[in-house]
Amino acid sequence: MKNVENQSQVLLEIKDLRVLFQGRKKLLPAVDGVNLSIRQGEIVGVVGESGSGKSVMSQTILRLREHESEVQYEGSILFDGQDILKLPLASMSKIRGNQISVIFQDPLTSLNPVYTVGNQMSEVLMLHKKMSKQEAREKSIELLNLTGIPSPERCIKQYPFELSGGMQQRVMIAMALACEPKLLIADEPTTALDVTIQEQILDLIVELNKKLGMSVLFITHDLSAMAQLCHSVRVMYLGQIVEEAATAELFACPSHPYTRGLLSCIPRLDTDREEELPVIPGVVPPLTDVPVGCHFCTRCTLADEKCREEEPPVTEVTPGHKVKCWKYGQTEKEKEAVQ
Amino acid sequence: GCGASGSSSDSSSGSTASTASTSTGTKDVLNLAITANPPTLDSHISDSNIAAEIAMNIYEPLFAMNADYEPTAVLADSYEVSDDGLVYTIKLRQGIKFHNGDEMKADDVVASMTRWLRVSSKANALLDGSVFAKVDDYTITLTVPQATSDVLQILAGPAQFAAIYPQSIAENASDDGITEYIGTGPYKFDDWKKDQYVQLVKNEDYQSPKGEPSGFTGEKTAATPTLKYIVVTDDATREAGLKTGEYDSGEDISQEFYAEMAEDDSLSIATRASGSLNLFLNTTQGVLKDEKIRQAVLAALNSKDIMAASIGDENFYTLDPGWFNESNAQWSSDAGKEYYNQNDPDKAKKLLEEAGYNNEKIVLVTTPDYNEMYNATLVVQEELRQAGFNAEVESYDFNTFMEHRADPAQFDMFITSNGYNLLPVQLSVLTAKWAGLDTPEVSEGIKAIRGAASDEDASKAWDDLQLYLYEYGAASVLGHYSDMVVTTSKMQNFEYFRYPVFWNATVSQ
Amino acid sequence: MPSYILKRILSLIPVFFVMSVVIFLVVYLIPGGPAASLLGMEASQDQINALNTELGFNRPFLVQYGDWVMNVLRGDWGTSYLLKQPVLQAIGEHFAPTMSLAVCAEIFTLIFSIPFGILAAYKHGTTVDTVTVSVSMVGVAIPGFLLSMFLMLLFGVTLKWLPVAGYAAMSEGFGQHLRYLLLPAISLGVAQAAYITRMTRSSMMDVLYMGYIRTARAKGVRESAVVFKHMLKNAAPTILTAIGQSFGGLITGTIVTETLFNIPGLGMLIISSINQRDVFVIQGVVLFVTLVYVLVNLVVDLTYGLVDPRIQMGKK
Amino acid sequence: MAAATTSEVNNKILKEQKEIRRENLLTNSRLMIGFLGFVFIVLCAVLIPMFSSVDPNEMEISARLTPPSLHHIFGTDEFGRDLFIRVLYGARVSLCVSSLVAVLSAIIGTIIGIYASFFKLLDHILMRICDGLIAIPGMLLAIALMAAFGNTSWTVVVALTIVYTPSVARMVRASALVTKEQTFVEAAKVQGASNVRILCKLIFPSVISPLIVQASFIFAQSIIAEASLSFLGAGIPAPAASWGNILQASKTVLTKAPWTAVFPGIIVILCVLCLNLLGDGLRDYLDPHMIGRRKSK
Amino acid sequence: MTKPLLEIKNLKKQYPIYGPMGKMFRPKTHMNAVAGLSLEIHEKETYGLVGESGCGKSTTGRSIVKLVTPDEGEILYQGSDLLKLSNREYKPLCRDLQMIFQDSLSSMNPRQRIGQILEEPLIIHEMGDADERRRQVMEILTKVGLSEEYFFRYPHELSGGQVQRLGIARALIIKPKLIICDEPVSALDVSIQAQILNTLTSLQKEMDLSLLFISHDIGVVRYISKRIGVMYLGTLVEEADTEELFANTLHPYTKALLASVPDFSVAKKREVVLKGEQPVRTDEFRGCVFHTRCPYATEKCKTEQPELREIAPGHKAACHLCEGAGNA
Ligand SMILES: Nc1ncnc2c1ncn2[C@@H]1O[C@H](COP(=O)(O)OP(=O)(O)OP(=O)(O)O)[C@@H](O)[C@H]1O
Ligand SMILES: Nc1ncnc2c1ncn2[C@@H]1O[C@H](COP(=O)(O)OP(=O)(O)OP(=O)(O)O)[C@@H](O)[C@H]1O
Ligand SMILES: [Mg+2]
Ligand SMILES: [Mg+2]
Ligand code: NI
Repeated sequence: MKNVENQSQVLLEIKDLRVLFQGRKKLLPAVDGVNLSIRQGEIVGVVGESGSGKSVMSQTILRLREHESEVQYEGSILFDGQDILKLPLASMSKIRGNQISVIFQDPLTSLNPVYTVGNQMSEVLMLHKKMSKQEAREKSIELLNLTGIPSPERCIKQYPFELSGGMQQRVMIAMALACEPKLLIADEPTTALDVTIQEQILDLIVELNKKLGMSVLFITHDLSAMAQLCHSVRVMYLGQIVEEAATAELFACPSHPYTRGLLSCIPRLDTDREEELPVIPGVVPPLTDVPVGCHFCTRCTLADEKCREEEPPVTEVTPGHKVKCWKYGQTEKEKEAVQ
Repeated sequence: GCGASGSSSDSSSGSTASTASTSTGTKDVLNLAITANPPTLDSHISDSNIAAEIAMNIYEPLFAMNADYEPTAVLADSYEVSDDGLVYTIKLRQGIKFHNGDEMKADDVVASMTRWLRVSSKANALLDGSVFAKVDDYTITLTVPQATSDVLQILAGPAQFAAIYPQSIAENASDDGITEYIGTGPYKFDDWKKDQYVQLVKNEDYQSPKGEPSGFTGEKTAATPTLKYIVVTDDATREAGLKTGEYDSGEDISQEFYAEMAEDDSLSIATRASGSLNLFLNTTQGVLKDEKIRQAVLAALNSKDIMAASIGDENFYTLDPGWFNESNAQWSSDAGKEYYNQNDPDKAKKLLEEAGYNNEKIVLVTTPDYNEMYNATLVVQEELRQAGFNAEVESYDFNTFMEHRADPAQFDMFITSNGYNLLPVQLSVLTAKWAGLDTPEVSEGIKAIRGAASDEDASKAWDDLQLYLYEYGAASVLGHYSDMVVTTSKMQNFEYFRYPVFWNATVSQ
Repeated sequence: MPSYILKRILSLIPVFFVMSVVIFLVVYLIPGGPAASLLGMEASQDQINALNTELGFNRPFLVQYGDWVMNVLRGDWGTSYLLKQPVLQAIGEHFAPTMSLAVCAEIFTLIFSIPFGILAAYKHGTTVDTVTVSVSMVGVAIPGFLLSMFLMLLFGVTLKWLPVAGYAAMSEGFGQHLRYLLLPAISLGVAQAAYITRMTRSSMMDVLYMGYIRTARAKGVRESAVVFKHMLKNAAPTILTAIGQSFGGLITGTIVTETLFNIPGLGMLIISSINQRDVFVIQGVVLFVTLVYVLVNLVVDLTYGLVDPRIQMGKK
Repeated sequence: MAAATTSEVNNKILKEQKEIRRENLLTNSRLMIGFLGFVFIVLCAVLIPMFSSVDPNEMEISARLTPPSLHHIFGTDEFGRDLFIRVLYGARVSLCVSSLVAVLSAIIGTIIGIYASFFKLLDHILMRICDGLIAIPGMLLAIALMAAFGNTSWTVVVALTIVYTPSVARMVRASALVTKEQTFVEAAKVQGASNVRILCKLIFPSVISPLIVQASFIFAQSIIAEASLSFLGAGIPAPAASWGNILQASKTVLTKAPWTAVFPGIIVILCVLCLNLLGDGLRDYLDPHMIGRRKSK
Repeated sequence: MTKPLLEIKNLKKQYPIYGPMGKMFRPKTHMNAVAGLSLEIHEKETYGLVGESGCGKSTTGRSIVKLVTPDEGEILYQGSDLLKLSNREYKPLCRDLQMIFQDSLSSMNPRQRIGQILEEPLIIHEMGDADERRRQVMEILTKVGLSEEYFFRYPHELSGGQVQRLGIARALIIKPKLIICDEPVSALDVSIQAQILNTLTSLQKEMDLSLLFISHDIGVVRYISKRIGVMYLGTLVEEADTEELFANTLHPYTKALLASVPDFSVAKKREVVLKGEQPVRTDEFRGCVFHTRCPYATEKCKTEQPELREIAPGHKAACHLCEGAGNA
């Protein structure tokens, strides 16, 4: 399952993307030189520190943030050969929702409080699938049913604030899946869901992926979900992708110190409850003073002068496993240091 | 409805085309803009000019004024006065029909006149104790308690005029006014849409008195089949409507616009000396109780400025100390002219000093509802200030103004514009309590005027009284003003006497 | 919901009671009874007093009030001194023109204000916004009578496109009716349009950046639908209030316009009855307008619940 | 972080806070233009009369209704008074009365509206009273108040405030009804914020933008309304100038002397425009989304 | 046993279900979001509440802080019934009871800067002067892993995890006695999550802090909670000390839940134990809440609702089958 045919077409290619917010004094590089490509039918996972730019990057693919804040882009995002960043905004609506759809991280704020769930779901169906109202309604019920919402008939008549957090999230998911997009951007889609429902959702995504060849950009903190779902994983830290590998490879031999730190922090069912959970020491530097060299240098136990001064190149450790670090070779020493 | 009033722009539309009678080349309907909804069409009870103007077309009195202000028979045929001057025997014209088809007889006249005597405040005041009686079907008598020279003038008075109604109406009418409008006049009442218009139609059976049309007398032809008096309260709207031809005539157009209107070829303007702007001082209470201070007030006034500011166009005002129309041969007088238009602030200051005036507040009450009164008050205030008075204007809506004006405790001065009266006794300044003036000199003076043996004596007596008013500083005329009525220039045979008279008027297409 | 409507309608009873006291008090306080106007300028104080006494205006407050209330409860709202007709009839006759005028003005208002308000909000900070705001400020700041006179002079006197003044009832044909209403409706509508434009703009601005707008865009909804469907409905409560208010305001706010354009509506009725102290008419009209207001606001309040389900007026 | 540095951090934050505030004010062009424009008008109204010898009430009847010239830059009115100086003097009355009315009705209306949105019983009572009050014509109220309390300039302020307050209340209530159902209000409740605090800190900011619009509307309306009420004796006695009575007086001579309306009209419009820019600016100042937007411009 | 800090007794909350005509008519039936829930939280204890999405966890939590008015039941905090308190009497308790919202972003005033948002509770409870307050704000910001740079940001300029941390910081800053944590760490990456969990536990030791910890992440709940309650369709189906629960799972739902807990290191398809749809608990609903999906359901389960009974010491379960087991 993880061996997506390498020869399949590249659907989305992000090249050297930088997304800069207008800060108070300077530009804030929320995304700082990201290269990422997603093939048709590939499920790409993104993990990373909170605030590392995952949501911004993914929303940039649909150019959603520029309606709200002052944003500057650099680089390019090629989707089906077109550079999205160069398209006129007006033509974005043909891509959005139809070819690329997105599940937002915060479901309540993302649902329109004055329309019923059914109304909001039908809207997208009627828009892109040219369905009649009745058809759209039926399809909505079907979709909600797939996400495991109890009594979807009632749900479509409810308003978002009448739903529980998990239900809201499932509505978002159903809405994003409605048009069977070529690319699904799922920004922490299962945070509010319990394991059983989560399972159901992940299955649903996999099924669509298999059936329609839908590509997925899956952003999550839930490493187990990631392990289960994704073909390959990108690890982001402070606006950059620091490691990239096939899922099994990444979990088996994480190369970047940050990745390793991350994997060690998970509370498992066998973690000793009396002991403190391991953490990566230090705090993420704010976007106002991003380190010059390796972005992780402020927290890295292995960091030396070079790390602080020079940005590390992306190195291919094994085929398909890339890491952006000066020290990836010193695996043994690092392991000691982290533990 | 009023919507059909033919403005020139829509004369082609169907609804207005029907209003034109193609045979004679004159309009079938005259649209006449009046300033307010008439309170009633019962001329007995209301002294409203608008009511009288409209009612004049429907009803007729026994006598009316001709253009020279002489009482002239209308429904009366002739009259005789007994030697002692107490009994008037009046013969009625025969064959006059009311609009309901009944013939007018002495019973109708007696009933109407008796009611008029009872309910009309003017008649009430001047003819108190008089009695009308029927002699035969076409003859009545009027018996007055004292012989006075002005009985016929009162009978012919244009405001609250003594209209003749059918007996049944006159006798059954409540004091609130009649509800059935039946008279003998050239027009019949047709429709009254409250707040919008009063519509009159030609009385086909009308029998006109003979003679050249003059004032309210002479031949009346009802030349235009329909008269529509449209209530247009706003000045600017009347002006605009006249310019567009929406209205054939408009009353009470601000004199300020004379020049502008005169330039417009489609309009013609009728003017008439119509009244005087008067200043009344509170002689009974407050600071102005002091005659010296009142004199100081008179000394400070510059009537030219006052009139210029309140009337606007200089063609429309004249300066004259008399309380009557200058052309009124009998009563116009310049007694007291040394007190008039003194424009002498220094003298005023000196008088004030003498009187020991201590900057007490002097209140001028006024109302913005009458622009000329309001403006004049402001100028007077400014002139008084220049002369060292502490003058303050209190401005109220009309009703409140009337309340303050009537209570000597609440004002020191006020200005009103008063239409010309015909007799000194009718002057409000002589009415006790009008502005608080109630001195023996005044009542003596009135007695002298009414009881005077000859017209000259009466004039003389009035001269003295007018002089007294100035000397006492009770009131002052500020100036005289004219009114204008603007009509389309296509209107013929229109007369602007006391009110605009339209019964002979036509407008050619 | 039905119980809420019922409650609101029941709450009319105390409202009317309170309003009747207030309005009666106000009318009682205003100096001068109807006599001064009935008798005219030359009347003496004695005459005025006598007539006022006769008409019952010198009786104690409570007696007068009781009398009036009893009559009103019996369905007799009194008789106008001025028009010599029952107050209810007078109101009935004057209501139609005002209503027509208000509806026309409201239509005019809405045609201009909502689109421009939305546009200004959507393009805030740009020239379009600045121009819209400035123009609407002119609309707000220009005194009604000046605007009316200007329109009258321009379209009536100079261009002769429309009649300068007057009123044609609906029975005289709809076209005619409209011709007469057009200018007054515009002059009445301009200030309201300006107001609603500004209101629309500001309430739209508040929802421009909501998360669900982002979602709508992400769904591929066209900008126009984003604006009209997703933003507008969220901004609607304030806009609806403004519209309700402007409509209510049109009912009473017609004094200047009706006088200038000579439309025999409620505005004219109320002004002449105040001027002439036609007390029963004043009281009747105010009470009537209160009723209209309460109803308009009831409708507005009910629509809140329809446009924004979070607002539940009926909820305890 | 070491304890020694806490005060340092504190100072840094304070400094930054000040900086941000200043920056936000200065980069806010609407706020600045509106503010400066308004101040300019106020200054003109205060200063020019102080240094001018022209008496606003001095009549020169022979020069009545003269068109604008160097001598009378706004022309003269129907009493030959200099319009320019009258407009300046009028600013004092009009700005005072209108601002007072706008501010008072905004304050009272906001209090009523916010409370009504929060407490169902109050809602029924207050809003019905408001419905009733709106129905009473302002001039009727003014005449009655004047009869009851005499003709001081407060009467006009009170009458107009009564007239305009209900509409503010309704508006505020509408906005507040939406806001109070939001989660962040719930969060504040959980934190133990008193109702008053919730009303002031959370609900109020969200009603500010309609409030500002309405206040400037009221401001403009009361300029004219003041004049009509003053004519009825409820306000500033003649001959004192106010923008309202200057405009009102221009009505009778409009076609003959249009300048009597044009100049004061322009000033009123400018003034209202400035206020609106000020209001818009204030709104933007309080809207976090706008701050980011503006900065880059 | 000590007296519990918070005791919920028989809590019920219904929401109306309307017929096809909408709200014009009376509700057709009701949805029982919380149906007779009872639980106890002791001082310094962390009570984990887990359960399927939509089972009424948030509703329970929100009832405690009076955001939801329950239809029935008692919520005793230190012996006094919160539901009977007037707003004024409740006010002083606010300092003790705080909540971390599930949807953090919408629980932040969008018009306030982060600094102000965090300062707000301090001002409300009149804690410290301006300097002191700012110091505390900075302190808590660092604790949740945000730097002072964020002091002047607005909530919408933060990432999802940052907002969530802000929510936690806001609840912690006034040092309450009990925090209702509704999915407090769901949007956090594992490192920050660990950091926050550590902070919470250390604070718990430092101050007398109790937590009602609502989460889906069994790993997290297990780590932090002393006792765990498992909720299903508005009622507790099982409640036990953490170790006991994991060692001795009784209720079939809990079993299913634990069975599906993933482990990333075993990147294989997990067994989905729980099949079938979650029903809606309307007024007409009868029997054991879980019977529609329970593989062991008997006739009795379909008609009779089992009570929550103590089966082993400190281990309660509501299941007809377990009763037998317990007795045996
Ligand atoms: N205002 C409301 N109106 C109607 N139903 C509501 C309302 N609030 C909550 N509900 C319903 O109550 C049930 C329980 O909701 P609650 O938010 O407590 O679930 P939860 O256990 O927190 O779920 P999640 O884990 O998904 O957040 C849900 O089915 C929801 O639809
Ligand atoms: N409008 C904005 N203005 C300034 N900075 C912003 C804005 N929006 C986001 N940021 C910053 O950009 C960075 C990346 O945010 P983003 O939402 O992409 O994080 P994320 O990776 O999704 O984190 P999380 O897992 O917590 O959701 C954050 O540090 C955030 O503070
Ligand atoms: Mg994110
Ligand atoms: Mg929840
Ligand atoms: Ni008509």
